[in-house]
Amino acid sequence: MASEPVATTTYTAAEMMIIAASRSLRNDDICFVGIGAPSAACNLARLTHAPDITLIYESGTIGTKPDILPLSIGDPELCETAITTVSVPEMFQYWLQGGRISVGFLGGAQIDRFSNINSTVIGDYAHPTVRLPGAGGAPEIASCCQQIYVIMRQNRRSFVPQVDFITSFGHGTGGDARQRLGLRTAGPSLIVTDLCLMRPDSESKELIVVAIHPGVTREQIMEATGWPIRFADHVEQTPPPTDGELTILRELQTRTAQAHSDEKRDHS
Amino acid sequence: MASEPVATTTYTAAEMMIIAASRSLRNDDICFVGIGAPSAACNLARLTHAPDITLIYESGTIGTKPDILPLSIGDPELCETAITTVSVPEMFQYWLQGGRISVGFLGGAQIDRFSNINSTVIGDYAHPTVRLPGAGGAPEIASCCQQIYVIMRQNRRSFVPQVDFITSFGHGTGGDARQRLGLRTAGPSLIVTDLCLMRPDSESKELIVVAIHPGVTREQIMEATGWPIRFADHVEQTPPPTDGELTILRELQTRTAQAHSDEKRDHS
Amino acid sequence: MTAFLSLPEAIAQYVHDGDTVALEGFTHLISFAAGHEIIRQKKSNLTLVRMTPDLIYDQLIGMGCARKLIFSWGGNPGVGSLHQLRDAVEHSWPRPLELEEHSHAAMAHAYAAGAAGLPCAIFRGYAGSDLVGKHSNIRFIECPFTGERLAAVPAIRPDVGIIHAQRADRKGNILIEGIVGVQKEVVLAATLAVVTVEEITDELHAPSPNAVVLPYWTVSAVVLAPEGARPSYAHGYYGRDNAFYTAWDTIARDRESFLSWMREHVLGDRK
Amino acid sequence: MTAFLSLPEAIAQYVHDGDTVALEGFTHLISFAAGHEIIRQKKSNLTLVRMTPDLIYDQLIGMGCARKLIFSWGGNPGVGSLHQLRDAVEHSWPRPLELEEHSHAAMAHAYAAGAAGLPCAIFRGYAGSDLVGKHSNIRFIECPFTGERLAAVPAIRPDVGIIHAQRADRKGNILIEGIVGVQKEVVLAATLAVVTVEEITDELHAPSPNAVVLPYWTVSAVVLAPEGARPSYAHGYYGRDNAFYTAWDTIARDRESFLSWMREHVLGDRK
Repeated sequence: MASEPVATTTYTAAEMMIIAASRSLRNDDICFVGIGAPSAACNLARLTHAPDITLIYESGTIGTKPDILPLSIGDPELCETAITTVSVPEMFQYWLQGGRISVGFLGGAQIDRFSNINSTVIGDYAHPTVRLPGAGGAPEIASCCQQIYVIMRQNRRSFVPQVDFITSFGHGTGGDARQRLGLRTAGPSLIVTDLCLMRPDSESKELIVVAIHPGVTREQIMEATGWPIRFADHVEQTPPPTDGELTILRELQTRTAQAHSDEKRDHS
Repeated sequence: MASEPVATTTYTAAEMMIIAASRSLRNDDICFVGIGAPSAACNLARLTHAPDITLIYESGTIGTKPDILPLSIGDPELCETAITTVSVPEMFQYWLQGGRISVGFLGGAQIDRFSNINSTVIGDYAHPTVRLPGAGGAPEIASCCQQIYVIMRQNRRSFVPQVDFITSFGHGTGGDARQRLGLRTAGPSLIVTDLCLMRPDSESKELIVVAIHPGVTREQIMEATGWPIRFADHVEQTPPPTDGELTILRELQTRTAQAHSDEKRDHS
Repeated sequence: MTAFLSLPEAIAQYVHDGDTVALEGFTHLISFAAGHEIIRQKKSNLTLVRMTPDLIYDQLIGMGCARKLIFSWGGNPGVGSLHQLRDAVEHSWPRPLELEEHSHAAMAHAYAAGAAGLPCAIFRGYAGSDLVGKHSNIRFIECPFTGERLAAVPAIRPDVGIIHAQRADRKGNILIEGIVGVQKEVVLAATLAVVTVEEITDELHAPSPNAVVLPYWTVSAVVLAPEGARPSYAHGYYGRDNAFYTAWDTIARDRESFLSWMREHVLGDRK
Repeated sequence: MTAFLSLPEAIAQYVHDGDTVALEGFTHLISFAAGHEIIRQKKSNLTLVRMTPDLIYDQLIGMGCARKLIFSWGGNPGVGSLHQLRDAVEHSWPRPLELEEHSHAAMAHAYAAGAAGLPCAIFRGYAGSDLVGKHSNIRFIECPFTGERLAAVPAIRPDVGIIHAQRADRKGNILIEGIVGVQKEVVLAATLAVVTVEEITDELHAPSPNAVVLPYWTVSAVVLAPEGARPSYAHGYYGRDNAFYTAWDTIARDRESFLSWMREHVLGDRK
């Protein structure tokens, strides 16, 4: 199955990001999975240290084990390998809102220092510079899952002092903003980027760098963040990808690329 | 299949009641069916003049065609012969409340001159003389179906001036009581008893006898009604059961009795 | 995550005196075996929740396990009354029974709200019914768009939900088929859930991708209890014992014959 | 009760200028054939409803059929933007497009409320989101039991609902399998419903008593349209053409290449 030999020292920042995210997941997690990097991270976790992890996609597929990464949130593999597929109203009513999900994975176009996320517009809502796809499941994923992990590439366009539009409420203006809104869930508790890991400060809820990926400097992180980013008292270094993690991730991505380029692949 | 020869002139009042009720149903009706006489009437209609009628039981069975009458609202036959079986929340949400049902069939312990129905208690609610089974689906069947047919044996204990307890709202205190409650459905439009057929007066909504079963007198009906019952200007005579109707009904009931007396009948 | 337990272990571990317990099964897959074990373990002061109390609640009530009943139709289907339920309501025997009475629509919506993590359900219901005002759990709200008056009931959230199902696989995933009632909802709405099953198999063999399946992590305990629904039935396994439902009318009509039947058929089963 | 029509007949008969139309299918069973026929028949001023607009709505918008879009996620899944949708919103080309934007949870609840005959749905949603206040269809109520603030959205009730499904039997009963999305809800919520199917068979062959089936009397018209979901897919029939979804990004990025593709592949199909 191995597509190419893997040299331990060679990996991309994107690979480090996905691998770091995958490590945050536990074998008994019930994950609400988004398309793209979250899906890669969740399936990598399933194929490495968390074989029993439950992956749920908002299309209604519960306990799915796709052999390739889906392009859409409802690719055939998801249903074919799920233990059950429910309707979309049931998914949002009983499973997400019902409080069944331990970890929701979100991405977005912008995130701010209190982990509020924008996936709606860049610029003014009525006259946007860029019209993004919009909310999808994100606002209620952000409020209903026990905790939220965010996975995003880090730069000054994406990590901004204040998002142009709060699609998904993180920690608002910080502190007990979630409790004041009546939310009982933890909200964003981990941000995984291609440079580092951040967690909200336990009191202020402002994001703090808690681990830095190998080869990345504090200066790079500060430069890639739109506000004066703080570092934890004891910042760890993210362990580099293992051969096993890299091999399994690359095989998964190779299988995926091949499958998605085959036109009209037949699943009947 | 015929269990015994049928003499045209010999039939019971209960048979006349079920047959008269069955005739009120149309081939394109979507019926919400209760256990007992309603179930017998609906299935008789299906086995005679209305082969395409859709029968729905509140257990979730849609488009069912049982060969024997179910004892309970959820007997195995109902699911085995249905075109689909949905959950009970879906039944009450999408199918009943969704306004999909053309005719709901109700019975009860008491009915009054404005077709309000009691199936909860005889006497005071807190200290009842008789504790009846209760509402079940009836209150919302009464409000959500396009119209309601009631089937009940007629006597002074059951046809009362005022019910002890309104389980299912019929026409309240008459007139536009339903509209004043915001109801958009017709409510009870036909009462079938073992003596006659009644319909609400188009204005006052008080029940009026519109047809009398063969051999029954006006005096009998007056005696069996707890209020001064009115008769339509032109009261029809209910046509007696045909040989076909009687044969099919009796065969159905014979099959049913046999099946229900077989202990632990296996449906696997 | 899911424990595989014996029936006595599961009831001892998950059902406690004073709990709110819902044994569901809408005229199908009724948890008779679990109910009988509750009786044998002499659980008391239970608030019992069930749309259609059926014979098993008649037995639990008659044996004095319940202090309150939340229900919507309390009869012997197609036969008549539940005599032990009536005796409790009409004569406080063997002890008084508080009633919280609803319609099916209300309870179905309330179970769905419980499963959906909502505090209440809204629906078009109870119009003109005298059930309104008999307890404080039927209220009304206005639709914020149309102004229409809608009924509201609180979500049902039992301490323990108990259902019977066709089968489990070895991880504890559950398959339910046929008349599925509120089986999924009660498991998702309850704090703890016990599922008795006809069989435990290596693979679940769900017949369709959209089969009614409860993942193992929604279930606290799985109990192998073949024929655990008799005299109710299990679609695909065995039929409903309608003759027994009819016979129960006579058994339960009299206190002595009821107790004698319980002693012989339920209490005598073990120990 | 159910009409069996050709696709041109069904669209001509059931979709009118100015209608509110929902073509659904949550990343599966998307009604491409029906959408293309709407474009060919030059329907205009439509209010289009759909959780995930996808390529078919990009095409309808780019061809000028829509005046308003009610949606919750408007991208090309896993690929990026819907460029025609963006062009309409950012540059009013080919015409301005009014947006009523929701979350998935809101629209899923709103479809369910439509199917359930309710005027609105309540849910735990929109907490702290700037989507609140962008239009008048997100409001809040208080739970009459707990006082908790709950979001409310009006029920979705399209004039016409259009879905693609696996098959129909000769009476018009419909079987839907796999990712069933809001297929059942949109048919039940809509005043009229058109269902295109892969095949029409003598028997429905539902794989389980609990399969997702729409009875014929819920459907206005059934249309035989094999491969009617391509480049989306039909579980059990054919797979998703992910390569085309990726290629669409280039096709739709430019007005001329978009129009040229539409002329060749959609408008040229007939007449």
